[in-house]
Amino acid sequence: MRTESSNTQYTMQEVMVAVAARQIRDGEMVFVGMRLPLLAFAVAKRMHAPRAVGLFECGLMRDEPAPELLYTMSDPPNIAGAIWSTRMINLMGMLQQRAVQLGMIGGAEVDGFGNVNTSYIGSRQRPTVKLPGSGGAADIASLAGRFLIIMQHERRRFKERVDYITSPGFGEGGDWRRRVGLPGGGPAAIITTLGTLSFDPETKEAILASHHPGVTPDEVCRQTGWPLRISPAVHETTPPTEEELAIIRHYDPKGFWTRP
Amino acid sequence: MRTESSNTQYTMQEVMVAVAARQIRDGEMVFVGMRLPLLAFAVAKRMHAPRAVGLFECGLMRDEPAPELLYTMSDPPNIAGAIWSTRMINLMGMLQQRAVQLGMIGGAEVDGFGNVNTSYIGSRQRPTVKLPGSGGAADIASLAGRFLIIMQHERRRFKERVDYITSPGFGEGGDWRRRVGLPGGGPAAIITTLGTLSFDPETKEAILASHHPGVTPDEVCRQTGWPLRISPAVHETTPPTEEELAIIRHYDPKGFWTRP
Amino acid sequence: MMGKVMTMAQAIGRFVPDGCSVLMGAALESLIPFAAGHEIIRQRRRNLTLIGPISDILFDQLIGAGCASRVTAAWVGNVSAGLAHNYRRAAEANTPHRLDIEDHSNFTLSLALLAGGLGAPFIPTKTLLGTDLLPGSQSFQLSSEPDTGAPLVNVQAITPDVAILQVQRSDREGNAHCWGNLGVSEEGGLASRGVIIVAEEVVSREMILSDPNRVLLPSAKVVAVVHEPWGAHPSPVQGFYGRDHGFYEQYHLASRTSEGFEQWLKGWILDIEDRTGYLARLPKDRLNQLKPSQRRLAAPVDYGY
Amino acid sequence: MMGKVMTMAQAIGRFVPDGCSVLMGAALESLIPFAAGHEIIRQRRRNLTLIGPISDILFDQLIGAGCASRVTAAWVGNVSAGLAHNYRRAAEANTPHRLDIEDHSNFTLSLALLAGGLGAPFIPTKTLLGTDLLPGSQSFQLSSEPDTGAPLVNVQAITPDVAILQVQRSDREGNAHCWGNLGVSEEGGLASRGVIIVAEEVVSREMILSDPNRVLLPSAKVVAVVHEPWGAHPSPVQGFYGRDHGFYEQYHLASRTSEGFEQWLKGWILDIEDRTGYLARLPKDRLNQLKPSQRRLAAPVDYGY
Repeated sequence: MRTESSNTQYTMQEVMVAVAARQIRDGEMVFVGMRLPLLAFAVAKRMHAPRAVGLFECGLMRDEPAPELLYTMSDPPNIAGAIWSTRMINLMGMLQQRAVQLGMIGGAEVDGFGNVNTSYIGSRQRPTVKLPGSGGAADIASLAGRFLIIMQHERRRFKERVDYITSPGFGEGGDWRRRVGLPGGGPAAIITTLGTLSFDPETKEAILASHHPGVTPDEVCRQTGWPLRISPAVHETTPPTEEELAIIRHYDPKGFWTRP
Repeated sequence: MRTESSNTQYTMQEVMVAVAARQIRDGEMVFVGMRLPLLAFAVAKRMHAPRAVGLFECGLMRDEPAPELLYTMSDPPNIAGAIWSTRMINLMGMLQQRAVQLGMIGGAEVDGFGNVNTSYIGSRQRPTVKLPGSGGAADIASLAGRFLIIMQHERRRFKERVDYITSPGFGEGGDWRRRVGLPGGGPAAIITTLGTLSFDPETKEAILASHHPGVTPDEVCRQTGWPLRISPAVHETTPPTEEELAIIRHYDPKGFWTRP
Repeated sequence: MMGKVMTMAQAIGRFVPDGCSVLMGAALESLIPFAAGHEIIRQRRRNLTLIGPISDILFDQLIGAGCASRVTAAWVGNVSAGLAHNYRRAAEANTPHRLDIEDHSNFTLSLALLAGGLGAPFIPTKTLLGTDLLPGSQSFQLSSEPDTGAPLVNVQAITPDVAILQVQRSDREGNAHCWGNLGVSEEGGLASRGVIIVAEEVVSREMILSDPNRVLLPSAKVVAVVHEPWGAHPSPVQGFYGRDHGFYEQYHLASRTSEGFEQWLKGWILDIEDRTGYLARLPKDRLNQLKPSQRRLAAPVDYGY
Repeated sequence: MMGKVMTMAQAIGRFVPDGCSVLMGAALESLIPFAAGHEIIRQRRRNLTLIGPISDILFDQLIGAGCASRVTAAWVGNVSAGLAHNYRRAAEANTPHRLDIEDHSNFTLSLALLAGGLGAPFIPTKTLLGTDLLPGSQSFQLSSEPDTGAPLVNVQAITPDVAILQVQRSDREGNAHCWGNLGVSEEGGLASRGVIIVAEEVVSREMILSDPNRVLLPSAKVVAVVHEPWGAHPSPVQGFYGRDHGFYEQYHLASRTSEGFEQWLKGWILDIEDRTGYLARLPKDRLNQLKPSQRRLAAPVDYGY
């Protein structure tokens, strides 16, 4: 499922990795989640954020990406060469101390205020689908300076209101986070298989900021379960550069995470 | 200042070490304080409590006494060969978990309910003497299953009421500890340069249980700042045995702690 | 006096009774005590409360085998392959039976265990405010900062009956060295009433005491030491073996249906006597492939004086 | 860009301004950063808040030199020799000037720093109930368990401006190895806004990264790395030197009077330019006597895969 665009072939997962990587600023402390974020951290380090530091909730901190593909964050190549191998609570403590500028999480369902469900689809008592749960995602969403949501874009996943808030976005919008007492800044973007959504600074509604190459704004709206606002500045997502792709494929040569 | 008794010469500090050591039961976890308790732990391990474990608040746990005299608990011989070298809070956590059966503390002032002052003599605002403070003693007194107070016996130190409670004994007596919410069992004995005091199980008053060789009950009472009750079973303290003395002098050959 | 060193069957038989709460998978995706979990299944334990941050298919196996009536966790799934099918069936359809789920996040679970080890009733935090994990949960109490009135979540202490911790090496008393990401291994062990140490190697007391800062927790907590090489397979043990990713994938496929899981269970656990049998069933050369291709020794450290 | 490696004078000059709160002596009787404390005195810092569990004469020196207006500690004295004379003079007679004392126990100070590092407002405990440390203290709030009404003490978080931590070895970025009893080194470093690492040896990044479990805290916290051999003298550094007991005794005698202390201060700190001068003033052969007589190497650990 590769898309042709300009001269380069790439997958939507590769677009997502590149977009996520560009959100990492140099020198930032980044709480790196599973799967695509593992690659986004590596791309950012090699491209524009050489001084970024990655925190892995299993108890690791790295200032260099692991030299090979990680299937999980506790894989041996992630431990060897870490700058700190420690207890989970130390990293979570840094998150609550507001020392972590950026976190990345996945999700099964998201709504128009960036609230994420990874727990129960349907009722809690008798769910239609029992999802794995929070892991560290709810902590990242609660406490990180800002966070990215990285998801498959499908209408059934992009719901007006999620069945269950696992990882808090902007709740009911406006100043909800402040009212409930959440210290973190909330979601900065939803990076999907179709485009990138950002948030209205006032109302905290999700807004279509860019659509990926080969995808129209209309298609994005059709795959979204609420009337999605489109930014006046909406544009096509800058596709991954050759350099970005080279890094992604260096780390994931067989496309375990990027060629689903 | 040695005392002749039976055929053996020993100091009052050596008596105190032996008496304290005998309070350590086999298999117990013991929070070992500074100075004489360091020696008492070694004596107990060699004599009757081979399976006792010593906890040192600086962050060490040992199941063998250090091979040489310790001036402080962080001295290198106490670290090498420890069974755990860790953070202070882990040992304090075990104390609060009620996993520690016995602790030993010193003191500058004590009263008839076993409350210890190591903070302020006179008023807090303008003390006559500023003492060093709690260290870990208040924690041991609050949380250990039971604890020993090891002190110089002088009338100015044995006061009807201490100026300041640093390490809580039985407060005002009776069920005071329960009322204020302290989980530990309180003091088991005050081991002094003149004798040993235990506590009335009901009223929690200190009672003279034994007077050291060469000391009369009367002398103990004269050096105590309140009318000291004397146990009907009062007796002369069993002096340190040759074996106990040999161990003490093996660890403190120059009498740094035991020949003041 | 019987020592602490015993077989896995003895350790599980004596220290993991029906109805107890057991902490496993404390190091997250590494050092998962699969051999212990499999023995729990073989001994047909019932009504266990499983406690762990994430479990990467171990809890799924225990749930599918009917051992658990309650799970206290932040995440239950298959990290590299997807959802946990038995967990889903239990939550969605009470298959094989009803399962109570006490939802945590990784932070709150580690705070709960930290509180347990400190003997503190709770630790306050600001994580999870506004989320659906809070309402109706026994794990959390809403509170507020005395000064500012700002909302707080008081995370209640957890004190498991027993923790099963996989380590690289231990002496016969349970003085153990463990390295790599620690997750909640230390907090979990300290919070638990007893600890079963599962060790790749049983070594001398002298070796362990040569490096007391590497010791995981006090051996006074340890009730059993099980020498079980490859006891964490398919999860990795730094310095000993890597992660068997394919095994997770195969389990994911096999456990899609109850029937498929039953068959997997029979083949990999029930029809097998112990870990030796399990290892023998792995494809030839699999273990060799997982062994380290390179040594990476830690720089020397001198405790001399 | 200036790196993190700098002289002690530079580190204290830049990161320990007048009026700041500074954590020292985190490892209790070992690894006390005396060289850093002496430089603070030489630079005549004023109105510092000194934070540490016990300080074994370092705080006494800083108080006597007039650097501190506040002490937050569990114990201030001379562990092997007795009371702290300058501390007494300050508390009893406002000499050299008034000193505010915030009394802690070792447990509450470690809980306060733990809370600081966790970003938690407080941690509840049952220690100190009924004691005179509680009334009127800003460090503690009386509270009660929501369920049972049982009394609790909420220990308020402490977040020092800077922690000064002595370690055995560090790389140039502040990735540091530390061994021996840790006291509150980890909690204290994580709670502080910045950390000054004082290292016996500055070593390669590769050496530190060969053993990431031995790393004390994230180098992102470290603002300065000072290479200062013998920087902890007269306190011990495992593997490097033992404790100079006689030095503590001599200080105890010298500091009995204000005049005696002034003379000590002049001789050992003010009239000396830096640590090299201090070491040169020690009796011949003293350093040799304190050096380890035997190596005790930790057993090898393999991070290979």
